[in-house]
This record gives sequence, C-alpha cells and structure tokens, in this order.
Amino acid sequence: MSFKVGRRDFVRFAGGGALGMAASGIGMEAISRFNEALAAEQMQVPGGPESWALGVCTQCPAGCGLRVRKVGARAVKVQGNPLHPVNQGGLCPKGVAELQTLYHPDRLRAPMRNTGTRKSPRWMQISWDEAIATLTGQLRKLRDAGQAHTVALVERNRHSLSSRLMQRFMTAYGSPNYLVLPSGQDALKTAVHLQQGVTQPVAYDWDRAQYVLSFGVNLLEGWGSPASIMRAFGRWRDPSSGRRTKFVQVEPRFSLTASRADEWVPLRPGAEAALALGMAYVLITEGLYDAAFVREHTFGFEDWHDDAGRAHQGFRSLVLSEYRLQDVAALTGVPEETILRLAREFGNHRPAVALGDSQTSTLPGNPYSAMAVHSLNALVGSIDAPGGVLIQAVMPASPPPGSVTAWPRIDQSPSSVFPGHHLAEAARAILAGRPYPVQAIILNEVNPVFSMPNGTAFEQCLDQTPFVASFAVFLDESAMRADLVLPAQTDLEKWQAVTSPPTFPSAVQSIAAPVVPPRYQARQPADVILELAHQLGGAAAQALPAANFEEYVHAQAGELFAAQSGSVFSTSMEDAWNRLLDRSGWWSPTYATADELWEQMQKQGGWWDPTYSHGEWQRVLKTPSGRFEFYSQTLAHWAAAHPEFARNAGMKPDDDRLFLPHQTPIADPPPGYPLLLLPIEVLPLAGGEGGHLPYLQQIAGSHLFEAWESWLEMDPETAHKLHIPDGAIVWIESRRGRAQVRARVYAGVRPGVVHLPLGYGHTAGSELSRGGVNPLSLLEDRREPVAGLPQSAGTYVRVYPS
Amino acid sequence: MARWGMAIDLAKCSACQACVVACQSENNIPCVPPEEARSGRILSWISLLPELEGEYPRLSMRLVPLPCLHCDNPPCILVCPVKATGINAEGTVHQIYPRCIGCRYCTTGCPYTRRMFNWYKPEFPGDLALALNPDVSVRPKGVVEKCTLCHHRLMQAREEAKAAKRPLAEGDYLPACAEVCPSGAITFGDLDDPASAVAQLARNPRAFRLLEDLGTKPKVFHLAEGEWSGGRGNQT
Amino acid sequence: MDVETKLEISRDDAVLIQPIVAARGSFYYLAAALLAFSALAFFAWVEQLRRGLGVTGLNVPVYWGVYITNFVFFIGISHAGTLISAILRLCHAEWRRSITRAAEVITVLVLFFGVGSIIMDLGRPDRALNVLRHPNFRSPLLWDVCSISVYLMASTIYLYLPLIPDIAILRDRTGGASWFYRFLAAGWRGTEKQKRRLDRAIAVMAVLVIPIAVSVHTVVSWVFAMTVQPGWHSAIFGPYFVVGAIFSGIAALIIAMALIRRIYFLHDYLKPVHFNHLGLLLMVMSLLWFYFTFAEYLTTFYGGDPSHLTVFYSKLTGRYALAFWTMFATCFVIPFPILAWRRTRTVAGTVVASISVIIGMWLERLTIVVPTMSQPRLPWATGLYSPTWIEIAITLGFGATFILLYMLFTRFFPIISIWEVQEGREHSLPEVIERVRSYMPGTEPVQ
Amino acid sequence: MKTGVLILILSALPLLGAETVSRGAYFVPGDPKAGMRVFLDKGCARCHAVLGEGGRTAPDLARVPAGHLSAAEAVAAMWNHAPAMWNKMRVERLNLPRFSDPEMTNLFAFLYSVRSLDEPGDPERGRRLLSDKKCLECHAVSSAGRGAGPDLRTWTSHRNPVSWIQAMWNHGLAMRSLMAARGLSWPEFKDNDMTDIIAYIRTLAGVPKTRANPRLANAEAGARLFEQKGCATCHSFRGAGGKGGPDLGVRPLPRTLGQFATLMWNHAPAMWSSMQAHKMAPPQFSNQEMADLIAHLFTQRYFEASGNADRGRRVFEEKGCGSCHSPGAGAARGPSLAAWRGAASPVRLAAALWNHGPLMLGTMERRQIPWPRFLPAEVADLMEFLGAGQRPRQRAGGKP
Repeated sequence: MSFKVGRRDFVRFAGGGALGMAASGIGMEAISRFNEALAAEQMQVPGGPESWALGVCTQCPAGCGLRVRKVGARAVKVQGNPLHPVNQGGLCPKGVAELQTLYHPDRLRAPMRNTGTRKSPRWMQISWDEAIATLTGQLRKLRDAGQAHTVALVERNRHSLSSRLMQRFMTAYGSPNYLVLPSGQDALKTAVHLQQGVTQPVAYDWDRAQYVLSFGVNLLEGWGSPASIMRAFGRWRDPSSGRRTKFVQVEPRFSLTASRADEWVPLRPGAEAALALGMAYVLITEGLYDAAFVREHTFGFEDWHDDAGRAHQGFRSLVLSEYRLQDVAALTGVPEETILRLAREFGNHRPAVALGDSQTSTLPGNPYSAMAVHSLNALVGSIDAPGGVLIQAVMPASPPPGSVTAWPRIDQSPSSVFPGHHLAEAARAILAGRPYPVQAIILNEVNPVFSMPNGTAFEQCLDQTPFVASFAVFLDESAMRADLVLPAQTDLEKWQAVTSPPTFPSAVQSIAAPVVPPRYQARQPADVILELAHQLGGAAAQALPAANFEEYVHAQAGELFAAQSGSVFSTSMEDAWNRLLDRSGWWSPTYATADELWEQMQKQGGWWDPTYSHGEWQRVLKTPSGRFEFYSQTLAHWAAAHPEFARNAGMKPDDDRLFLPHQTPIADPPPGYPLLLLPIEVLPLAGGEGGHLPYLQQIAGSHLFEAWESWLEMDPETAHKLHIPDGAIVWIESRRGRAQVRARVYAGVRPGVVHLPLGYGHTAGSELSRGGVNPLSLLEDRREPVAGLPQSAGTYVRVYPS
Repeated sequence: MARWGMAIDLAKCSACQACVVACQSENNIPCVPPEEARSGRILSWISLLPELEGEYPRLSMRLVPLPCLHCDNPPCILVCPVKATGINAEGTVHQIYPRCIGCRYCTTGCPYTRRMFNWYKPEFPGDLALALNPDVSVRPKGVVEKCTLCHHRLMQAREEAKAAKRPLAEGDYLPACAEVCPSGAITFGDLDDPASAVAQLARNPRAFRLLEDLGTKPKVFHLAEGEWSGGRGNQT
Repeated sequence: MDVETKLEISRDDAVLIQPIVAARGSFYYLAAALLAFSALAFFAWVEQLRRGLGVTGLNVPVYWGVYITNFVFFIGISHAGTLISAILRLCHAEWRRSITRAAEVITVLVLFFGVGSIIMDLGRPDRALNVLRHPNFRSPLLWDVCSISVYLMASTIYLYLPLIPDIAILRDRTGGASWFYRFLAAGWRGTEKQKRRLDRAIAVMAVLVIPIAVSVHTVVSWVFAMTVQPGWHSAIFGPYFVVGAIFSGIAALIIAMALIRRIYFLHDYLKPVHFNHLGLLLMVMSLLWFYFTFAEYLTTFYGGDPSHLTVFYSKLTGRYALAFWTMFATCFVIPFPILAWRRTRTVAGTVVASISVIIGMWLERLTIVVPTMSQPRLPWATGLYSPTWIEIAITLGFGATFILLYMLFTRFFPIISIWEVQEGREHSLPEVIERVRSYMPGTEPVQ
Repeated sequence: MKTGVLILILSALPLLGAETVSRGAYFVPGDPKAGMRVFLDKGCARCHAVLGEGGRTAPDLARVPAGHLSAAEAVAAMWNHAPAMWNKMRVERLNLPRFSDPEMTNLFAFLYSVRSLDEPGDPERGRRLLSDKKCLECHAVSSAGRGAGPDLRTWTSHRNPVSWIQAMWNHGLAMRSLMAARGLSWPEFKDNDMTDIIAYIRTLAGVPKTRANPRLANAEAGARLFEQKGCATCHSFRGAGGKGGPDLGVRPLPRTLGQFATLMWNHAPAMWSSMQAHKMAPPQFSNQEMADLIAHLFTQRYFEASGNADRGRRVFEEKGCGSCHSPGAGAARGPSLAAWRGAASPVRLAAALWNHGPLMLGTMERRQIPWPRFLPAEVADLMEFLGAGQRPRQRAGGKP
C-alpha cells in the first residue's frame, strides 16, 4: 500500500482534531462554570428614581453643606452644596466619606444596658422607652434630691443648635456642668480673650489677606473649617484673582501644610513665641508696624504707669531688650536673615495675618505663644481690618434661660482668664470629688477616654460615677464604660442645624432635614433630650417647649426672620448683589414671612449674613482699656487674686512679663528619653476622628504610602543611629507607657523629634479602627500655667527596635 | 466632537485627597482590608503621588493627584490582546469589564501605573453595599479597571441637555474629582474648545504633562507650582 | 493491501522498547509522587480561581511575577527539541539519531505548560477564548497566541512524522491489536515510496520549524520589548531571548537525556560523545548569552536614562542583586569552565552545568520580569514581590506534571527513534563515507 | 412673590417702564440683578469696578462720573469713550463682548441702581464731622456727652441714609427749635458727609441688636406717596405740579441716596419755614415710606426729558451720521436705520454701539471720518428722530 492517509484515517484524524478542539472548548466552558461555581460573578446594584437632598456634615465643626444623591431610599453620593457659603460646593475627604458612617457595619443598633460591671460590661438590648425611662428616673431622682448640679453633660461643641439645646437643657435642669471637649484653638481663644477681651470665636478674612503666616497651625490638615480654608488656599494661588497671597508655615516638621506653603520655616519645637517676638523686634526697629493703629487702639506697647504710679514694662521695651535677632536666631534655630526677611515681608504685605499657636485641631498650644503671635497682628494693624483677624459675628438667638443653681461648674471655669471648658480639669475634680461629687455623666457623641490627653483619668471618672449614659454611633472606649448606651443618628439621618464654623467671619445657620430614614433604632440625641425635658417637667420642660428637634430648629428660623438681615444661601451672584446692597444699608430678602424663610432655608441649605462690619471697636475690643492689650490687664487682675499663678509660671508676681507675650523656657529631655514626641494630625483623621472609615484609613498616610495603621515618623539620621530600618516595627516608650508601632523614615522630621499621628489605636468601637497606636496614651499630663491647658508638646520618648 | 481633558493646578492643590474619596464613592471602588493595603493593592483611580526631595531642612515635596491621564496615544490599549480597552471618539480611554481576561498586560504597559486590577471579588462589608452607585457596575474579580472620567456622568449630562434642548455647556459634565475639589485645583472640560477653561490652562506656561517624553500625549495636564513673586500680582 | 510486511525491531535495539513492554515498579512510585505535586498544584489553582489572583504575591505595581516567568521559561525550554533537532537534521549530524526524539517530546509537552502558565496568570481564565473572539492584532500577546499555536502545531507534526515508523513497529509487534497504534501508524508499511515521502516531509518540516521557533521566542520577548517600560524596551530582546531559549533548551535536553540513559539503561545509545557535543553547544550558547547580557546591560548603563538606571541598579546592587548575581553565576561562571574543560565535559559534568543553567535561566526570566515591574517610572511605592505558596505550588506542579507526561510518553512510545538508529546503522555509514569523500578534493560532489 | 412689593428703586423700573409707555416710546424695561450677571458674564468686571469691587484698569462705573446719570447721559458717555476703550481692549487682547437689547437694558438698570448706592463711609471723617459741626454739643455718642439731644448710639441700627433722612425728617422740627433755643445754627453737610457719620456711629455699636435696613423700595408706592403726603402741592416735576417748592425734575440730582439725604438736610429749614408759611404740617414718614418716595424721585430722573425729533434731525446731519446711514429705507453706504423706527432708545443705541461699533469705527477710520461725539440731550433728540423715522412731526416735542 502506498503511504497515504486513507479516507477513513483522515476522518478519524479530523474527527480527533475536532474532538480535541471541542474538548478544549468544553474545557474552557468548564473552567468558566467552575469559576462561576467557586465564586459568584457579578454584584448587581439596585436602581431606583434619582433624587437630591441637602445635608450638613458634622465630621468636624465646619458644618459644610452637603448635597446628597439618592437612588430610591439609598444615599449613594455625598457632594458639596454649591450654595453653602462655607464650602461652596467643595468638600474635604471627610465629608465625602459620610456615606460610610451612615452604612457602617459596626454601628450601634439599639439602646443597650450594661448588666455587667464597668470593667467587664455585658450588654443587654432594651427598648427606647425603657432607656428614656431609666435616664429620666436617674435625672429626676437627682433633681428631687437637690443634686441636679451633680449631673454633667459632655459633648463636643459643634457650634450647632443641638449644642445650644443641650446647654439650655442643662441650665434649665439645674446643672452648670455643660462641658465640652478641649479644642486646638483653646490657646488662641485664651490669647484673644486676654488681649481683645472677647469670647466670641476668632475668624480670618482669608480671601483678602495678602500674607498668611502660620505658627504651627496645620492649616490644610483639619484646623478651623477645612473646606473653606482650602477654598481660600486655592484663591491665594489663583492668578485670575489678580493677587498672590503668600503663605508661610513655621513648624518643626515638614508637614503636608508646610509642603504646600510658599515657604516653610523649620523651627525648634516650642520656640514659636520667640520667633514671633523676634519678628516684632524687626517690625519695631525698622518702623514697619502700623503706628496709627498701635497708638489709637492698643495698650501696653510703650512703658506705662498704673494708677498707683507703678512703672510697667511695655511690649516695645520687652521685645527690644530680650528678643534681639541673634538671641532669637540662636533659640529658634531660624537664621537671622530669615527672621529679618519674614518680618519685612509681613510688615510690607498688608493685610497680613499671623496664626497660632497650635499644632492640631484638638490639642491646644501655649497661650503665651498665641499672645506673641496675635501681637504681630496688632502690630501690623490687622485687628478687625479687611483681610485681617476678625471676631465672628454673633448669631441672632433668643436669650438663654437663667441659671437656677448657685453651684460652680465642676472645673471651676469659666475663670476670667480662660473662657472655655476644661475637661481635663473637670476630670481631676470629678476624681477628687471636689467641689462636689458628680453623680451622673451623659456623653453626647464624644469619646473622651480616647480623644483626651489624659484619657485614662477620664476613664477612672466614668468608673467612679454612679450613672453614665452615652449617645454614641459606635460602642467606643467611653461608651464601653457606660451603664446605658443610646444609638445616635448619623449626619444624614437626622435634623441638622449647624451655626457659624470656627474661623469663619459671618453668621451662618445651616439646616438640613433627614436625607434618609434612620437606620436601626438610632435617634437624634437632641430629640431624646427634648423628650427627657418633657418627662422631667418643670423648668426644663418650660425652657424647651419644642416637641422635637425639628420644631426647635424651625423656631430658630423665626429668630432669624426677626433679625431682619442676611439672606438665604444663594448663588455667588446673588450673594454679590446682596452684599452690594447691604453695604449701602439695603436689604433685599427673598422671603416675606418666617415660614417662607423656613421653607427656603430647607431648599437652599440655610441662612447667612454675608456682611462683616469692620472696625466696630466696641464689639471686638472689650478689654478693660477698650484697646488691644499687649499687656493683658485681664490676666494681671486675675493674677492679683491668684498668687499661685506666678508660682506655677516660675516667675516673680511683679514680673511684667507674666502679662506680656513671652517665650516660656523649653524643657530639656530627661535622661534616657532623648526624643521629643509630637503628635501630628492628618486631614482624613482630623480631630482624631474618622478612624473607622475605610475611605479615610486608606488615604491617611499617603505621603508615606501608609494605610490603616499608624506610623512613627523618624528622621533618617536618628533612625540610622538607632539601627532602625524604614518600615521596622519598634517600641516607643515614654515615662507613661510604651507601644509597638511601625517606624517610617521621613526626611521631613526634625532630628531629635518623632511624630505619631492622632486618631489611631482604638481599643473599642469599630473593628476597622483598631490599627496603630494612640499617641495620647503616651503623652504625659502637662499643663501650662495661664489657662491650665493640657500641653501635647513636652513628652520625651525613647525608641528601640522590637 | 469634544476631547475631554483635565488640568490640575498643583499650586492650588491642598493635597486633601477629597478627589480620591469622591472617586471611590462615585465609582463603587471597594476599600481593601489593611493587609491588602500593605501589599500595595489599594484600588484608587485617582491617587496622590508624593515626591519628596532634599534633606532637612531643605526639602520640597511635589504632591501630584494622578488619575488615568487618558493619553491620546495610550500605550495600554495597544497591548490588550482582546480589545477590552480602547479610546473612544472623545479621547476617553475606557475598559470593557465583561471582556477583560485579566492578563494585566495593560497595567504593565501603562507607564503611569494608573490601571488597577481586581485581585479579589470586591467586598463591601455590612451595609456599605447600600452606598453603591447604580450607574457604575461593580467590577468582578480578575479584571482590570480604570478611571472613566465618570463617563456615566457625561451620558447623564447629555441626556439632561437633550431634554432641555440645548447643547452641552461647559460645566454640565464634571467628573466626581473635579466637582468635589475644595480648592478648585481641578479644571475639566473640552480641550478642543479653545475658549474652555481647561484648554486655556493647557496652554499655560506652567502646564506640563507627566512623562511627556514618552510620547503618550496625556489629556490630563498638571500646572507646576509658581513662585511667590513678592508683589501683588498684576495689580501693581 | 498487497504484501503485508511485518515491521520488526532488530534484536540489537530491543532495549529501546523495553520501557513500553514492561514498566518497573519504581515507575509507578515516581508517577505517584509526581501526581501528588500535580494534585497540589491543582488544589492551589482551585484556590486561586475561587478567591482571585489576590492569593498570589502579585501587587501594585508588580503585576507580573512567577507565572509570567514560568511562561517565558517554559517556552524557552521548548526550544530544546524541535529547533535543535531540526538544525542537527539539516546539518546531517549523524550523532543526532538517538537524541532527536527526546528533544522533540520536550518541545511539544513543555509548550502546554508555557500556555498553561499564561492561563494561570489570567484573572479570568474562563474568558481566555476572548483572544479568538475579539483578537487585537496590535497586541504582542496575540502575536504570542498565534506563534505559539503554530509552533505547537508544527512541532507536534514534527514529532509525529518521525514517530510513524516506530509506531508501525509497535503496531506490528502487537499484531495490530491496538487501535491506538494502528490509528497513529497511519498505514505505514515502510515502502520505499513511503520512506521517500517521509524523508521529504521531515526535511520540509525541519526547515519550517526553525523560523517558527525563532519567531516564537522573539515574539515572547516582544511582549516585554513592545512596552515602554525601563529595562524591557530594548531592540536586542528578540535575539537575546532566542539565545536564552536555546541555551536553556539544550540544558533541559541534556538533563532529560541523562535521566533516560540512566533509567532505561540506554548507555549504548546516549554515549558520552552525545553529551560532549551537546556540552560544546551549551558552552557556545553560554558565551553567546554572556555576550547578549553584557551588551544589554552596558547599553542601559551608558544610556544613563534615570528610569532605566533605577532598574539597572536594583539588579546589580539593589534588592534583586542576589537573584541577578546568582543568575550570572549559574548561567556563566559555573557552567562555562565545566564545559570548556575537556576533562569535566563528561556526562556528569554536562548535567551539573545544565542544572545550573536551568536554575540560572529561570532566574534570568525572573530578573527580567520583576525588577522592571517593581520600579515604575513614577515614584509610587516600589513594589516588594515574593511569591506565595500558591505560586510555588503551581510552579512545582507544572514541573512535576511535565516530568510525569514525559514519563508517560516513554511508556507508550520509544524515546529513542528506533528506525532512525536502524537507518543509521544500515544506510548512513556508507552514506557518510560517501559524503565525507565528497568533501575531499578531487571528487565529484554527491548530488 | 418676588414681583410683589419688595423691589429696589430700580427694580421698579421695569414695572414703571411698562406702564408708562407714553413716557418715552423708546423705553425698554430692565432688571438690575440680571444686569449684574451681564456685567460679570461679559467680562466688564475684568477692567471696570463697581463700588470698588472688580478690575482696576478702567473707571469704576459706579463712581465715575461723580454726578447723577440718566440713561441718555450714560449712553453719551459710553459712545464718546468707546473708541479709546476698544483700543485698550485690543492691546490687552480682550474679546469685545456683544450685547442683546435686553442684556443692555439690564446692564443699564444695574449700573443706574448701583450708582445710587452709597459706599461705606469713613468713620474717622464721620467722627471729625460730628465734632466740627458741633453735633456733640447736644448729642451723646458715648458716656461723655452733653445729653440734651438723643444719644446717637441709639441710631446704630440705622445703617442706611434713607433711614437717617426719615429719622431726621420726623424729628427735625423739634431739633430745630431746640437748636434755636440754644443759639446754634443749622449745620450744613455736603457730599458723603452723611455716610461718614453713619459709618462712625456704627463703630460705636457694642453688639448691634438689629439692623434696620429698609427693604428695597417701591417707586410706584413712592409716586402715590408724593401725592398723598402733599409733596405735589409745592413741588413740581418738570413743570407739572405745585409751584411753591423747587422743580424736582430740573435741579441737578446727586448721584447717591446719601447725598440726596444731605441735600434734604441742608434744605430742611427752608422747607419747614415755607411750610409754616403755608400753614402745612410737615408730613411724617415711616422708614419704608421715605425709601419709596426717594425711589420715585430717582426713578423719574432715569428718563431724560424727551428729545425733539427736529433737533434730532439736525444732530443726525451735523454729526455726519447721514453720510453713511439713512434714517429711512434709503440706500446708503452704512446700514439703514429704518429698523429703529418706533424702537429707538438710548439703551438700544448702546447695544448697537457694542455690536457694530468696532466695525463702524474701522470703516470710519479708513474713510477718515472722525468719531462723532454727542451730548446727552443730543442722544435723546437723535433717538426721538430715529424712533419717529421719516415722520418727525407726529411725535415731535411732545411731553407725556
């Protein structure tokens, strides 16, 4: 036979080939089926009719306006409300992440009672009726026993109507103990109070300032009202605005803010006051200061004699004698020529503002430094000038109910020095049971155990207090110590009414109706308090007649209507038109009745009064002299009655420097602890919050590609010296404790300093927020003498490989 | 036909990363758990690229928000064996998720590392899935995904303009990142319209395109940071 | 059917079908062990399919790792057989007769694992057929698909053609009872006409297969070279990869031969001279490899492009230095002296050199794939890549399965071409004498 | 609701304009707020400022010129400056905007209304004025004051000159007698004195309780008040009305409301005397009534006394318009102006100036024809002429 492939063979062969092909096809199909069987393919997202609703963000005190996209009953996207004057359509990442708070898997679902002990709680779900009955019972019992003053309510001052309601409730109930968490602006607040005599928040005319000099303020990382500052930052660099504001950041670390600034001035930690006064030296010696303003509106610049004829040192001679350039350069580590140039720029590019002193939005700085920095504003005449430092306009509001108790607040504040709240002081007082024992604490969406520098002290307070209730979204560290845990609604579920954010000059009232129905059994704390007030009856019920928070907010619209000013949020065109009319004294409201105003506020997001009246000296300078006081008479008067003050400050009582801005001594590291620990703040976790949100955790450390966990920033030199490679796990140990953390080598760290970010290291709350270390757990309990503010700087640590 | 492009002004950018989160939220991008993040598997269509230079105290940091650059000459679409990615008539580089075989050749071919791969099936723990946007499909595991310039928003804007019987105007269509930017650093629009803000910025002397020498012709421009001149801008 | 000639194996070569006739127990033990590895790989693959490619050590920006390394490596090994066999055949290298089969089998089998590696690497293997449904001919990966399938087809035919006479022997030995051999023998009767046709077919295939083989590995290199990535975008990648492929292929062949020789007692067929010749070839390839490597890296260094240099230094002094220098040692420093020295170019010596080269070439593929990926042009976090157990299991499983299939082949087909050896014995000797004479002066050329 | 009672002086223009077609056949209504958008959108604000906000390279349209401008005066000013402005814009590489008639109308309405607004005064000057004018002899502004008159700090809520006029008007008579008793003369103020004083008083505020801003005034209501309160018994408006007081349509009107307030202050004693002479009780006004009344006066003054078509024809010929244009359908080198018949207005002229002017300027330069300059009255006449087309006699010279 010939060598050929027979037909049959060919058919077989072809058949085999076809079979092979088919087999491979089937194989692929099999893989596909297999794949499908192993893991289901596609996730289908249900659709629905689209709608938009307005909301307000309370992730930080700024209260930015939100515009929420809804599909069916679901909220699917959070954007900025373009009409809102604070954020004008922009939003910071925290606002965008609101959705993850709303739909967070670890949220509290129902009220719970602790049937175990404080140390090892056991939680039992209860009904709201029972929860409110428990709360009412406790408060009624205490009031009837004349112990109303022993109830404390702790919250974070969100500049909101809800806060105002809480405050009124406490007053009407009979307790002075409405307490708020410390803020990073407390030192500044103290300085403004001492030098300008006002307690109203300070604000800045960002849009018109030509020169912004920040002393350690993390301007772009959560300080003040981030979205509005970032908007201003964009405008500073907008060529079409026709000017280029210079932004200088003075701080030891090359932070994100420093990297975004036009100039970064590295400085020895804690030497802010010296640098500011060194600049003052140049301004004075070179005659760059605003002599007219200093003459007309300040006190204590020149040497002076008091009524008793005693000579006092003035600001000028203090600066000229003690803050000569070479001394300041040596102390601060900033070269003389830099100080000289900064001061000249600051004096020549008006309006100029100096900000400080503060590192983060939750940890206050030093009041003397803040005074020194604020004095620069006075020197260049930026106080209440266009483009300068303003005092926030007052919101129209009905007067608060009169206090019915003679007891002082547990932290003995407000003193005449510090107008704010001293939660740290309160914790000490509660622990000591002086001046009276605290019988009940209500926590309103705060977690002081985690977020306060002496959190463990507060934990002991809670353990020691017979009754603790906590409104909370998560079962956080503080709620874990409560007897009663009440699930709070998140921003998109509740009625919202936020007032003027910090650092924003105008009076603003943002409101929003619930965007989505509440999830689980969560309720708005303000609603619960109102119900509580009604059940308690008496003064509390009279002071708060509103049936629910919506009604309470509605009533506020009436007050705004009665104020006969301002306008509903509107386009920037409308605002410009209204401003044009307003500055000539005309008013063109879009509403004729309070109800119309209410309706429009809901539709547009709120009401505001865009006009700021500059130069109302009687409003912004309320010191004893009616002037800006370089030499604080307020402080001097107070010190006369408090001899321990000078002692604490380590100076003689008749030393005038006690009442003038000056550089306080910088402590040396204790033996064995060579590195200074400075906590830092990152925008996604600004305020120490947001750690439970994956969106924010993912971006929090992006300058080092870190995510989900905290990191210890070290300079390359120290890391090398300690044999710590980048990314190694190390121990960081202070005299208070130690923790394990990943070391990251970052060239932006000043040698001799290490940094830990705030907001990490939860031990309770959400599973998602457990990564990292809470730097507050390492900080020593330090206070400064003027206002007794807790100081985050000054804790030294050692770091070693683990 | 429009040619969509973006200009990101690095001078105005405050590095807040709102764009990153807005993009994640808009486009149903799952968050990855910590251990995955550590191995560099964070999915984000736009992210912040930090470039630190110098030694203390002479330091500079460039922080570049970087979406897909939608190159006019994209290296990624050339290499896809199954035409799962391409460039449409308006210059947007798209990805067909149901066709992608997950070979990751495009991710390899992209010199900007702006293509993401779904290492796992996306997870939305608990009720987080309720926040998903129905306009954007949730990608299955094993496929490559990338910035679409929020194409669904373009379609919606087109429909709305059509319903209102008017042409698509500048600003009608904005991707989520451009919309959210609090400092106004991101400008978006039609590069072929010489009057559009983005086209004007693209012609700005500060404008540059990343890795321009590769000839990829990105449609995302960055504007370099300008120096403070010490003056008062053009007022004086 | 006129005259039924029964094809038989000469008694001299009976040993060649011994593995087919009677398998030893150790065969099954070994097979079981290898099967265990295959099962592990299968389990690993199921896990990968179920959970996703996240189970690998791949990440951003190291999107390609061990799988792609394996792909390039296996495709490289495949050059062992067909290409070498074809070249030897075309050159009438008479010592080829006992080694071509072993080589060709490697090619055909290993190609499946090359393709398999790609399937492993796909995020969506279930959609692999999309390359046929929506082909993008601009993608080098599609060129790969084309050239590899052509190569697979050609080398299968090229393996099959010389097998026909041997299959016919097996068919006739069993009296045609096995449909398997009957079908595959395709009516081979060993007539002159058939022989002539077979010779011509083999010759044609040998010519065809060489450019195909060269193209295959060139195209594989283009998968990398056609991107703009630093360290990949190089014009010499084509020849560099082909040289590397032949290099690793020869090494694989030497190892295979040594094993066959040892296991099936074929010392008479696979003599030291074979190893010597192949060893020399391997040495030449080693030199060529060194030349290309040197040229490639020197060009990069002088070019001074920062992004290229980053990759360059990461290999020479950085994170991948260990892999790089191990590769250099195992590809050049170790094998070259062994092969260059006559006294060490023994069977054992060449095997040692070959094992070294196999390791080195795998590392070479790894240091081409991973360092470039982990140093992107933009300073994203540079990726750290270390394979997980899944990738290691699949890699080992692939190796094991390959060996298993190779063993199975030897169970069903003679691993040394019986008829070619016979032919060599019967016809080639005079032919060679004649040919050699024709080279000499004063004689007419043969044709 | 928006079209209700709350309309600023000039917001009243559209209503008024629409209702009083007889006033000027060429009048087209406008919306000042929409005009502001035009001002911003067309890029006017890039060079021009309004009350100090906006560009700096061109004049502040709210401040320059210093006096009151009617529509025709504004167009004349615009026309005369146009070539210089266009040249400057070309140098700056700015696009020349185009305006539709309604846009130009709104723009005029906007500019006219902002021109009537006062700018925040200088408190320092206000403080000096108060002491120079001896106000502090009676009024207290702080704890240190004589106290015979009311403490001026109680007036801090009056942030608006109109409120001041109202307050002073209502108390003026009593004050004058008190002053007379003390032998003090009636102080006279000028220009922006009043806003400076207001600014000063405002800085004295501790915390301002409320701000009494009058709402946007209603000119129609003002017109009614003019009759009801008996103003018309003495005052005339361009001849119509009583003859006792000055003709409010003829005297030069100050630019802003605050300046108007100063004017009223200065003339108050004379007026009161005259009223006493006529045995009239001075009418009392509420804050809002005063606003409405002034709005009425300002609105009236937006309209120039109507032009005269015959004079217009003369202008048309003298200025050389006729060398290119024909007022009717006749053939000419330039476009025919026939379409203007019955629809000519200064505003339309302004729109045409922007839309065709640059082209016209080019042509004229080529033909070496000088750019004509117009007086406001000439504009009015010209419009009357063009509006009447070829039949001037039918509408010539008529007053409404």
